Amino acid sequence: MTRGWLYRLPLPALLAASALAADGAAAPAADPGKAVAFYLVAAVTVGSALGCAIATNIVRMAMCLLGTLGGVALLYFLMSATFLGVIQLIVYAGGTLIVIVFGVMLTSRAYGVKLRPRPVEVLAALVVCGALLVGLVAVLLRTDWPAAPAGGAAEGTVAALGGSLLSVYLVPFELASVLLLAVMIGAAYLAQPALPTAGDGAGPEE
Amino acid sequence: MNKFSAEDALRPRFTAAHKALALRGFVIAGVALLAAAVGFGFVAGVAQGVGYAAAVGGVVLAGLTGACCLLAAFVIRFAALVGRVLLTLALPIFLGGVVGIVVLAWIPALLYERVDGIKADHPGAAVSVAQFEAALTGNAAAARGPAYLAALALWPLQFQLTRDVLAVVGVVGFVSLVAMFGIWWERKVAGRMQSRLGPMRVGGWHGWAQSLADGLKLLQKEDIFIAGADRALFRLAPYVAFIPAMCLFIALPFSAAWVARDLEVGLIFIFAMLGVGVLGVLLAGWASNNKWSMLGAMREACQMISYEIPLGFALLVPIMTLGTLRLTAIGEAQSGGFHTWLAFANPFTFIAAIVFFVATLASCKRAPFDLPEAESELVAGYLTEYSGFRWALFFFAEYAEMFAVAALASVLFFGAWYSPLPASWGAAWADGPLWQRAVHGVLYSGPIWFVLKGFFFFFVQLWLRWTLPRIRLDQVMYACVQVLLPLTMVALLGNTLWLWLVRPGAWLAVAVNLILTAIGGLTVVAMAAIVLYGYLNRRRLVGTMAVDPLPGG
Amino acid sequence: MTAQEVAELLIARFGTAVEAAPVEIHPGVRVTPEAWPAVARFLREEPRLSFNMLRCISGLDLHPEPQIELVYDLIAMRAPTAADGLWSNGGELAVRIRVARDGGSVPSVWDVWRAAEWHEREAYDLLGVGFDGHPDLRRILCPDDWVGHPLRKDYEFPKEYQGIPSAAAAAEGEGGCGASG
Amino acid sequence: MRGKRVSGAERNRQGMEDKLLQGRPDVLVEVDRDRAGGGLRTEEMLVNMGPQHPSTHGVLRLMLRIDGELVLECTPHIGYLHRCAEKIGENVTPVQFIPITDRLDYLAAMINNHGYSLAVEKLLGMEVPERGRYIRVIMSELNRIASHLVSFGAYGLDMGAFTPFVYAFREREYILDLFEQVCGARLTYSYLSIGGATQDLPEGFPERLAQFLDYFEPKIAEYNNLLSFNQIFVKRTAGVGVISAADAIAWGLTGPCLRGSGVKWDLRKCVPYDIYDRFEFDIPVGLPGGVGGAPREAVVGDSWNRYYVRILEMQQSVRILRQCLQQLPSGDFRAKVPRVLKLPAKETYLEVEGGRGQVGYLVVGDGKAVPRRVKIRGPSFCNLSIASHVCRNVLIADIAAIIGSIDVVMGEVDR
Repeated sequence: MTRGWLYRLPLPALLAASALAADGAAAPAADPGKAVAFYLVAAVTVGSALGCAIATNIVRMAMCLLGTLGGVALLYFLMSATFLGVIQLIVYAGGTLIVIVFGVMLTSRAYGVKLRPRPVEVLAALVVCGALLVGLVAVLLRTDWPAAPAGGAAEGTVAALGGSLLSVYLVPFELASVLLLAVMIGAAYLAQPALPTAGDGAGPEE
Repeated sequence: MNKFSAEDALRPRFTAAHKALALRGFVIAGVALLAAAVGFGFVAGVAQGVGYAAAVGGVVLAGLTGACCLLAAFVIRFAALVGRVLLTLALPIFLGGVVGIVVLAWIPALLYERVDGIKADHPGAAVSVAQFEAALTGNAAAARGPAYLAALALWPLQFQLTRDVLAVVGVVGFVSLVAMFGIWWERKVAGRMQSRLGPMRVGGWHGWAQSLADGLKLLQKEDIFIAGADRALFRLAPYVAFIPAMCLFIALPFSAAWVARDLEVGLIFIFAMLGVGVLGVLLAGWASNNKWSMLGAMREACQMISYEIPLGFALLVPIMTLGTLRLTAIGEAQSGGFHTWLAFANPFTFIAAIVFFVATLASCKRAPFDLPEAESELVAGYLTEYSGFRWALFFFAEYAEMFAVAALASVLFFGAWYSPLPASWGAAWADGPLWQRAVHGVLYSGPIWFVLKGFFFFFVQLWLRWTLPRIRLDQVMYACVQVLLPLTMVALLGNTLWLWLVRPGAWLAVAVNLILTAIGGLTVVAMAAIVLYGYLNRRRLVGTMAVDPLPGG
Repeated sequence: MTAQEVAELLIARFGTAVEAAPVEIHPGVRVTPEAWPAVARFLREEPRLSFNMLRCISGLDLHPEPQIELVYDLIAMRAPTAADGLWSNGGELAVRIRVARDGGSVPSVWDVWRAAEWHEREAYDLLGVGFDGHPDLRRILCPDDWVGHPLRKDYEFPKEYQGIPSAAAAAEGEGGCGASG
Repeated sequence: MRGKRVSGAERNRQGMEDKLLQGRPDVLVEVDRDRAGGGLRTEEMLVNMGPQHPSTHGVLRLMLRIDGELVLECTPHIGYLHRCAEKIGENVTPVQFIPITDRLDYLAAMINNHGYSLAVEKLLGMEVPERGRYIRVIMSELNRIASHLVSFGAYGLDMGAFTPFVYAFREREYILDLFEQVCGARLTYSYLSIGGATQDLPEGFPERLAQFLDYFEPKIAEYNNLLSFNQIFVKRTAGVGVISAADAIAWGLTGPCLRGSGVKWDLRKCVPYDIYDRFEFDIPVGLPGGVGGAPREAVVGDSWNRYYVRILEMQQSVRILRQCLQQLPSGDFRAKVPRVLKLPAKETYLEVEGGRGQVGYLVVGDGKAVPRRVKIRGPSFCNLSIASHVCRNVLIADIAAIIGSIDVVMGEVDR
C-alpha cells in the first residue's frame, strides 16, 4: 500500500451520498430551477470543504476555504437571506480569509512545504468527524422544518434586523461590542514592536 | 520537454492546408445546418403546441448557426477584402454597436411592462402561451398565426430567472463596453496631459479600436507558465479578481427601473465584492513564485487592511442619513436637483464624500496608491509573471472596478441618475409618450446621467494618475489609518449630531447647504473653464516651440 | 601649495621614504609602498596640506620594466572663507607608487579616503595589483571568474569565455584589435 | 574604524553551503534571524534588483538583502557594460578615440569630448582659436541641459509620475535637433575634437539657440510646479538618503551629488578651465528646509536637494549660453592639426565638470602617435560607490529614490 492509501478511500462519495440522502426527505417544493441551483451550490461547498481538509499545500487549503465560505454565502442568497449572505462575504471571505492568507504568506518559509499528517492522526480525525456527522444527520431527520413561505422571506429583513438588534437583543449587542473592543486592544498590544531593550537594535553601525 | 527552436516560433501556425480544411469544414457544416433548419420548418408546419415551439426553436437555432458557419467560410475565403471593409466601416460599426446595446437594454424594459400588464390580469401561477396569444390578439381562439410566435417570445419573460439572465447579459455587455472605452480614454487623456496625441491610428478616428486591438493581441499571446509556480492557483487568480469586479454591477442602479437586481443590501454587497476582489491579487502574488510579485501581494494586503476601515466608515454616513441600504432608495432621496445631493447636505457628508473617493482610489490600486503593481520598484508587482489574456483579465477587472467605484460615488453622494435640474420640474413629461419620456431621461433623470457622472469621476481618477507620483507603503498606511480614519469618525459623529440637532428646515441647515452647493457648483464650473481655456490656447500651452520645423527635426 | 613645496614638507617629515617626482606637467611625489599609509594619513590630516579628496587611482604598466606605477591624484578642497561660500582649490598632487608587476601589493588606503575602495578594486581587476587590508578585494568590472588582467601590456585576448568564441578567435589570422604587445 | 567586513560574495558563498533551499536555485540564501525580538522570526531574502530593472538606469545590478519591505544591505554589482575603453585608448590615436569618449556618459557626450580634447591639447601644449573655445562651451552647456532633463524625467518616472518624463523629453527633443543641425548626430556627436570643433556652426544657429533659450526658460518653472514642490514627491525624497558633506568628499562624490550635500564646489568656478572664467553664473547648492524655496522636510544632502540642484543648474547653463551668444567671436573654429600627431613623452591629468560630476582624463604619451595609457575617471563610478553606505535600513521604494537622485549612467561607471 503506498503512503497516501488513506486518501484514496472513496470518502467524498460517502459524504456526498449521506448529504443527499439526508435532505432528500425535505425536497424543496417550489420551482425546479432553485432545486438545481441548490444542489450545485451545496456540491461546491461540500467539495471545497473536503478539498480544504485534504489539501497538502497550505495556500490551496486557504483557497478551498474561500470556496466553502463563498458557497455558504451563496446558500444564504438562495434562501433570499441576502443580508446574511453579504455579511458572510464581508466578514469571512473578505476579512478573516485575507488575514489567514496574509498570515500564511508571511510566515510559511518554503514554497513547497507539504503538510503530511500521519495516518494515526487521520484516523482520529475520521472518527471524530464520523461521530459529528451521525449526530447532525440524526438531529436533521428528527426535527420537522417549518416550510418557509413560498416567495422567500418578506422584504425589509434588514430594517427588521436592525430594529430588533437595538431593541430586543440590545444587551448581547453591547456585550459583543465590548468583546470586540477588548480584542482590538489586545491585538494592538501584541503587535506593538518589542521595545528596543536588548542590544540587537536595527541600527546600521553595531 | 520537446526542443522548441526559433524556427518553430517563426513558422506560421495556420498553413494553407489548414485554411483549406477550415474552409471546407465550415461550408459543409453551414449547408448541413441550413438543411436541418428547413427540416424543422416542415416539422413545425405539422406539430402542435410544445412540439411546434420546439420545431420553431430548432429552425431558428439551426438557421443561425448555419449562417454563422457560412459567414466564417466567407471571411476565411475573402480575408483581405473583409479586412479593408472592416477598416473603412469601422466607426459606423462601433457606433452601431453602442446604439445597439442601448436599444437592446431599452427593449426588455418595454417588454417587461407589457408582460406585467398581461400577467396582472392572470393572477396565480405561470401564464401559458395560449393565454398570451389570446391577450395579444384580443380573441380567445388559439389560432396559430404570427401572434402565436410573439406570444412564444413573451412567455419566458414572466419568469424572474429569464429576467435575471437578460440583466446579466446586459451588465456584462455594458461592463465590457465601459472597460474598452475606459482603456482607450485613459490613453487619450494621458496623451493630452503629456502634450501628445495618444492612439491615433488603430481603427480610424482617433484610434477608437485601440483597446479592441490590444484585447485581440493579448488573446493570441503565448501562455507562459513559470517553473515552480502553483499552476492551479496561478490560473485561478485572474478569475477570483475578475468575477467580483463584474458582480459589482449587479447592484448598481442605472436609474430607478434600470438595475440588474435591486438588492435590498446593495451597498454592502458592493463593499463585500470590493473585499473579495483583493483575494485574487493575493493569490496572483503568491502563485507567481517570484519575489517581486510576492512583495506586490503583501503590499496589496497591507493597503487593503488600511483602506477598508475608512471606506466602511465613509459608507456608513449615507446609510445613516437615508436609513437604507437600497441604492435605488438612496438615489431617489437625491432627486430634488443639485442642492439636494447628499454631498451638500451637511459638512460631514461632504467630508465623507471626499474620504470615500480617496479610499476607493486605494481600493482600485490607482493613482498615488498603485503600489501593488509599482513598475518602478517591483518590476510589475503581482502582475510580473502574467502575460496574454490572464494579464488582460486583471487589467479588465481594474477598469471595471474603477468605473463601478466612480459610479458608486455618484450614486451615494452626487445624485445618482438625477440631473442637476430638480426632477419635479419634469414630472409632467415623465410618463407621456415615448419621445417625451426620452427627453425627460436626457434632461432630468435617466441612465445617461448615471453614466456621465460615472465617467466624470473616472476622469478624475485618470487625471490623478497622470499627475501625481506614487507614495510609499508606510505613507499609505499612515494616510489611511492616521488621517482618513479619524476624519471619517469625525464625519460619522458629526453627522449623527447634525441629524439629531438640526431640523431639516432650520436656517443653519439651509445656510450650510447653500455654501456646500456653491462649493460644488464652483468646482464644476472651474473645471469646465479650465478645460475650455486649455482647449482654446492649446497651441501655446502644449509648447510647440519650433514655428518653422528645424532641419532634420 | 605647489607640488614642490609639498614634496619638501614630506621629505622633511618622512626622509628617504618620499622623493620629489617632477614628472612633466603632472608634478608630484614618489612614495615607497611601506610608508604609504602613514604618508596618506599625514597628507589628509595635516592642516597645511589637507588633501581631503582622492580623485583617481590610475595604474601605469611600465611593460619592459617588471613594475607597475600607481598614480594617486589628490586635491585639497579648502572650506569657504569668502562670503560667497565657494570652496577653493588648495592645490593638486600626484602621488606615485611603484610596485612589482607580479604579485606586488600596496597597503590599501580605503580607511583614509573611502573613494579608494572601488578604485583599488578596479586597479586589482584590470592590472593585478594587490591591496593589503582592502575589505572586499574582488574583481569589479570583469566577471568574477575572468582570467588575466586586461590592461597589462602583455595581455592576450582569451580565445573564448565559457564556451563563447571571442573576436580574437574569430580574427584568427590578422592581429585582433588588442593583440599588439 | 569598523572591523573587517565580510564581503558580499563571501557571505553568499557561506549562504550557499549551509542553507540552499532545494529546488530554489535562484534563492541564494534565506537567513532566519530573530530580528525583531519578541520571538517573531522574520525571514530575510536576497533579491536581485537588476541588471534588467525599470529603476536601475541601465545595466546596474543591486543585490538587496531585504526583510519584508526593509532593505538591510545593498551591494551594487557593476561591469555589465564594461567595454575596456582604456585598452582601446592605448591602441588608437587621440582623434580616433573621440568617438569612444562619446559612449562614456552617453547623455552628455559633448562634455566628454571637450574634456578629452583639453587633456590632449594640454599634453601637446596646443592653442585653440577663440571661436573654437566658445563653440565648445556652447555645446557643453547645451548638452548639460539635455542631460539634466533626462535625469529630471527619469527621476519623475522612478517616483511613479510618468508625465514629467514626457515633458522633459519634449524640451530635449529641441536640443537634439540643434545638435543634429550642427553635427548630424543626436546622441554620440564626436563633434568637439583635438584643436576645437570639427565643423563650424551652420548659419542661423545662434538665432535658433536664442529662440530655444527664450522658450525653455519658463518651462523650468512648469517643472517645479509639476514635480519639485509636489507634496507626494517631497514626502518621497526629502530626508531620504542623506549624505553628509564629509562623506561626500570621502567617497569622492562630485557634481550635483556633492553640491547637493552643501559643498559649493564646481570645477568651472573653483578650478576654472578653458574660458569659463569669462562668464557670470553662480553655483546652486543643497538648501536646508524652508530656505530658498526648499520644502520644510528638506535636509542638506538628501535626495530632494540632489534633484533640485540639477534643476537650478539648468537655469545657470541658460545664463552661460546667453553670455556665450553675446561674446561669440568670428574666425576659424579649429587650430592647424598636423595629420600625424606625435604625442610628447609627458603625462597629464585634467578634469572637466561633466553632467554627473568631474570627468577626469589621465593621458600618458611616449613619443608615438598612440598614447601609452589613457585613464578615464567616471564621476558616476565614484557617485555609485556610496550606494551601499547610504542604502541601509531603507524601504525598497527609497532605493529607487536614492539611486535615481545619484543619477547613475552605466556607460561611465563600467567604461
